[in-house]
Amino acid sequence: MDHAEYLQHLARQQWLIPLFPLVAAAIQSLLKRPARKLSAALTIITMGLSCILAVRALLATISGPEGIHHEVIRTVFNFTWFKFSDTSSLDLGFILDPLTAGMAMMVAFVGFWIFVNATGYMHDDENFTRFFCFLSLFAASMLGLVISNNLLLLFMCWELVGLCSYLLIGFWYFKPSAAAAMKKAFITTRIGDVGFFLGILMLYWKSGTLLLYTHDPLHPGALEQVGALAQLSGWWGLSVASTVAFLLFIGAMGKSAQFPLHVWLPDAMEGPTPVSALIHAATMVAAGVFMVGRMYPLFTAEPNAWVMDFVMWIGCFTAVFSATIAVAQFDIKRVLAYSTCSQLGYMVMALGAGSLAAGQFHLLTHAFFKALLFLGAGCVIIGTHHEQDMRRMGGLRKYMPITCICYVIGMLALSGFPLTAGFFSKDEILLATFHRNKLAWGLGTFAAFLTALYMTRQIFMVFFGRWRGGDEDPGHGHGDKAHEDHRHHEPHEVPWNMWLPIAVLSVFALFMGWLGTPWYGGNLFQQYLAPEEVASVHSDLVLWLSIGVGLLGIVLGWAIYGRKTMEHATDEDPLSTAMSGLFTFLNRKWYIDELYEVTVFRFTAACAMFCRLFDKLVVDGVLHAITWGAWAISQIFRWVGDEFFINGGFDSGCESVRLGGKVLAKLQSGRVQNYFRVLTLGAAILLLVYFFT
Amino acid sequence: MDQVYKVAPQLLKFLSHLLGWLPWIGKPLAAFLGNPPAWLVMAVAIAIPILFVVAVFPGIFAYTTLVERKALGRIQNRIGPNRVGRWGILQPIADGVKLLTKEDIVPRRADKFVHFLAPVIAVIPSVLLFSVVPVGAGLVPVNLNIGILFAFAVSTASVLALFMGGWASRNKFSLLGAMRAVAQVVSYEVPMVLAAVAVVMVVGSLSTLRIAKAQSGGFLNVTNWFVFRPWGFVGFVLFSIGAMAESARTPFDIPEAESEIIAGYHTEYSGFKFALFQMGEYLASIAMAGITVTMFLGGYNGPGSGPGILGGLISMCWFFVKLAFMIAVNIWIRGTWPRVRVDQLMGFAWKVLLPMSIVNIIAVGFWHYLTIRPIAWLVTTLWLVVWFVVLSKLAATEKFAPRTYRYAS
Amino acid sequence: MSIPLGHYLMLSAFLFAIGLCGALSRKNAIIVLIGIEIMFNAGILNLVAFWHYKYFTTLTAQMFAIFAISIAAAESAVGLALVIAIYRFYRSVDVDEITSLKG
Amino acid sequence: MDTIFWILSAITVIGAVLAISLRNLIHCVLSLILFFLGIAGHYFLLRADFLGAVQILIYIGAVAVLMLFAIMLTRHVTGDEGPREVLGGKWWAGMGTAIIIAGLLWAIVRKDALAQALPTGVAATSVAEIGKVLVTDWVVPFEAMAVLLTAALIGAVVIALEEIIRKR
Repeated sequence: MDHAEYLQHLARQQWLIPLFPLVAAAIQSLLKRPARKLSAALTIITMGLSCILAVRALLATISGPEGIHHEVIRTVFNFTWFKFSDTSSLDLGFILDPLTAGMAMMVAFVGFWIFVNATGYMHDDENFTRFFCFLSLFAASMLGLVISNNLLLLFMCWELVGLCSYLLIGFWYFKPSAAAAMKKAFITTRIGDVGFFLGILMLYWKSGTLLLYTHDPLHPGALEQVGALAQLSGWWGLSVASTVAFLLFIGAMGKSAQFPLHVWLPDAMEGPTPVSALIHAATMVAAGVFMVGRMYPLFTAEPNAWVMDFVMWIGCFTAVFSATIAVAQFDIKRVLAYSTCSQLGYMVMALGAGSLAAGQFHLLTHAFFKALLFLGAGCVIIGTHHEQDMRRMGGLRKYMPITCICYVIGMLALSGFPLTAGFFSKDEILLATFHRNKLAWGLGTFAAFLTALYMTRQIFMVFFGRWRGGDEDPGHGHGDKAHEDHRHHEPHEVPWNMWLPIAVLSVFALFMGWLGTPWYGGNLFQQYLAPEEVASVHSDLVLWLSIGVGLLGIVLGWAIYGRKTMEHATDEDPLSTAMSGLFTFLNRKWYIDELYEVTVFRFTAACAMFCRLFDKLVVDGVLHAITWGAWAISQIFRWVGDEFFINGGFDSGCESVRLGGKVLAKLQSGRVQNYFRVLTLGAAILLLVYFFT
Repeated sequence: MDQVYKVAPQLLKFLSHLLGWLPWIGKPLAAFLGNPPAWLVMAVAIAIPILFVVAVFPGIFAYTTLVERKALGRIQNRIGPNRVGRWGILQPIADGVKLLTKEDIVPRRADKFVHFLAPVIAVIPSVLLFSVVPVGAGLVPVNLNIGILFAFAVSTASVLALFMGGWASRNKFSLLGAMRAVAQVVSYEVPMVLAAVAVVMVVGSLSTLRIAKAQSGGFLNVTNWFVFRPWGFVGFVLFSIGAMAESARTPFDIPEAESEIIAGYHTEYSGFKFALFQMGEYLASIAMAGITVTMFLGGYNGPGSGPGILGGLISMCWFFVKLAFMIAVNIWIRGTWPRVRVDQLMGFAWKVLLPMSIVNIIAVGFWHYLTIRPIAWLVTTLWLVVWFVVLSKLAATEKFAPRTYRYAS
Repeated sequence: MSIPLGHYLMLSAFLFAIGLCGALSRKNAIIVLIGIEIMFNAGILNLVAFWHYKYFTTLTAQMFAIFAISIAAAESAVGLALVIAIYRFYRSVDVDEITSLKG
Repeated sequence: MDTIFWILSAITVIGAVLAISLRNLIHCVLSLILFFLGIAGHYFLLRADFLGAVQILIYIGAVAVLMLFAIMLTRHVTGDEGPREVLGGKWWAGMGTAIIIAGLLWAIVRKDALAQALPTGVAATSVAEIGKVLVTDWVVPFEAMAVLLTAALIGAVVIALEEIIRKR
């Protein structure tokens, strides 16, 4: 079998990757509650199998018998799902290319370790089996999304991912906040999905196919027609390609929590922590960025359209905006949540700046260290007996050394400390943005500074200083009331199945960035993923500045939070004492939720009010006028005489309507045989028609 | 049928030789029979099997009753009938005469037509069953290619007779008996058919003749009987139990349990109608024994059986010997086993026999696909034994222990 | 055999009509079911007749008949279970008395 | 052969008519059995042996017995308190529709040239062939049927058990 055939073979087998978790989910849905070990084993083993398959596919795309490939290896396997008629059919397909292979490997690998960690985190939960069932389904749908070569299949998996996130965010649905959060996540992403679906429809309308690639000149796939699509004019002064891209990007905004639609992501913290890790690192939010990457030819088809700028500015704004919010949060998971928002903003910004490789590279590295951070946060939460308020932590370094080390590694990677994974990927993004737009670059650099600052703040609040868990409640903490009695227990290190995943992930968080360094003959990752892209010109200014702001953020964080750590849980945040107005503003998340409340909600209410007024004033007025007119005329008629006709006519009219209703109601007799008789009569009439024609 | 077509002209010729000696009518009759027209040959060919079935099996039935009464008597330490003829040999005839001359009583409020119809219908399927039982090498009254299926289809019809009899009598014991009979027969039908499926799978045909033929060969025409295979043995046991329950014989005779519901569905029958019911029941039981023999005990195969006149005769002997053996076993079981309780009866059919028969079908699958015989033997035996143990453990609701005496010891 | 196909078709048409009449006019739910069974059988007879006269080289018609018989068996099982359930609830199997869905 | 056809047709029609018109429910079912037997005879006449056997096995062995059971479970055991009417109160509706349908079908059949067709050949289908086709060409409907039957079985049990479950 030569390499091309082998690749074809692999593409044909791509469906096996999501199949394993899907089967696991199917089996688990039938398991009984006590079958905890079996359930967990099923999830983890199937994920491991998927991971092995994904690695096999990845290796095949990296190199063949002739050595490393120098162009994009893209193999597709398409088949007909069903036929509408002889000429048109609905085709589905699977794809194997660097984007898919890398992403699938990341999802399977990170997912695997998250699942291992979840066995520890969910250890005491009574719905353990259900949880793992959902996890398997989640992983399966995300893997399905990654391998699909058809926009419709992608959309189906996309919605499945949404469904699973809904189920998992609301896993503790008996908590009202969780129930609200699940609805919020579902509805907010649904707003984006409207755009996505419109984009799909438009693409199908204009290109006649939903397959992305076919490698068949007679029936080219949608992405192989971008040249033609860029020539057609669409809406808002854009070409069709850009219009579709814009609509699809709205979907991605919902999924990847970009600025106006970001509100669901922090609330998604109500789910169990492994779910947060899964949503934030490997699956849900990655789906949006991945989708943009998958449809990237559409975005770049028309070089001068405003869509790319729009994408970049949305990303840029989200990056800065969420980073500022993250600085002022006290909930350990919420800080990470806003940090995810901000990092997703980075990725989107990179995509908007025209660098697919940088965006996807950051997606991959971020997945590793964000999963690490979330799982670490989960370990902290378990270790401190379900405490989530950072003010009530502190000093955990002594109690949980392994977690602490891993967490610090994750923090360094996220802050872009030199030579860690985040450093390289963030550097690529800033470099790409630098060449596109200086202002966006500046803001991005500022966000990098903030990132370092809030991560340092978090580290010092959580791991250093004095253990403040015994203190009284700081008032508006997010601690779980059910575990009130655990409050005064000492924190402890977590079991091995919880720290092993973060240890493994921290290795990757440290070293994964080396794939993307420009130092030995160019950026390996970019050459693998998008060799046709022109590598951004190296710039010392960008490099040193990003190192500089990262270090500055860390130092500043140390200066504010590390030099003199919090003594009591009730102490005020040093930043808050310095700039209390700003801090509150940030702590309240820029009042976005309140803003929505006063704008969107009010607007809806106002619309309803307006309608009511319109009804009352205009419609009723007209009706009243008519009535008055009629009354006047009837008075005249009455005086003219002929009371008999009007009264009699109305009475008989009403009577006939009533009678008609009565007769018609008889038809609904509730007697089966009557229906049957009518049916038979109908058949008889049909036969008559047949007989006489 | 083909063989009968060959035999019929020879029979006619033989007759013509016999009748040729008669005075003045002999010559033309002999000439006519020596060169018979086609319709006559056909009529004779059709008549032979019918006559055979109608003559032989009721005879067997008659003497089965005698043997049963004698054997039960011996088992119960009595002598049994011995007054009519030597060893009571004319007893069946005496019984027949007695029943024919007895008053035929129909309850006043009974449904007269159905009451009359029930015993008639009871006999018909039992007699029809014999039409597919091969009694010798190539000797089967009707060689249907759906023989076994036909047998099952016909035997289900016997339920109706029981039901009609029980219902038409307008007697609560009769009705209880009928309900029990219907439930029992319908339940035991299922494992029985599935046990037969195993054989059909191996042979690849539903024809009873083909099934019997498939068991010839081997050492002395004996070793290829299906009962000497693991699945065949299990199938034999299952099928025999099913057949016993289907013809409502002890230990499965709760539809007519004397101590509970008098005589079940035939409580209100007397005289010849009662005799018909008995006849139907016995004939069904004999026919089922015949089918059991055909399917599992090698049918007509035995040392010396084969094609040709002599082989055919020997094969017939073997068939009837085996039939007698099965009948004897039936009688023996009837004499020595207590009646199954009504609540255990259904559970046994659905929880033990049915799963076991399905397991047996899977065993046949193993047997078919494992071409190396010793391995096939090992695997099927192990499979069946394991399942037997599992099912019997699951089915055991009570633990049996030596009886403990509270006061006596 | 000198019987033309039409005879079978007419026979099955008549049987169908008889079953229809029973299903339409009798009050007892069990007899309604009986009528439906008669109609089923008439239909299957039609299939088999067509098979014998026209399409005997293929087995499709027989397959259809087999499946139709199986479905009829399932239908009657469920139908009779429903009758029993209805009887438990209404103490009657008279289809004219079961009018809870009356509008 | 023709005579057999006419005899069988008479049996079927008489069985069907009795099945829907008798007063006593049990008699109805017994006539229905007669009807089923006639149909089975027709199948044998049409050389569909397997179908004939299946007809007897399923309809007489299962469906009819089931109906008898249903009658036993829903009526007083003796079953004689059947409907007072011979044909229900609205017999004219059913009759009329049925006659119209029968007449129309009859007219259509008469008009059609196909109706004059005589058998062009004789096909004896072996059971083995049917079995083979059932697990090759028709395996999907076959399996679907298996699932359907299982579902119907479970459904029937559940419906009939409902009350007992509620009592617990």
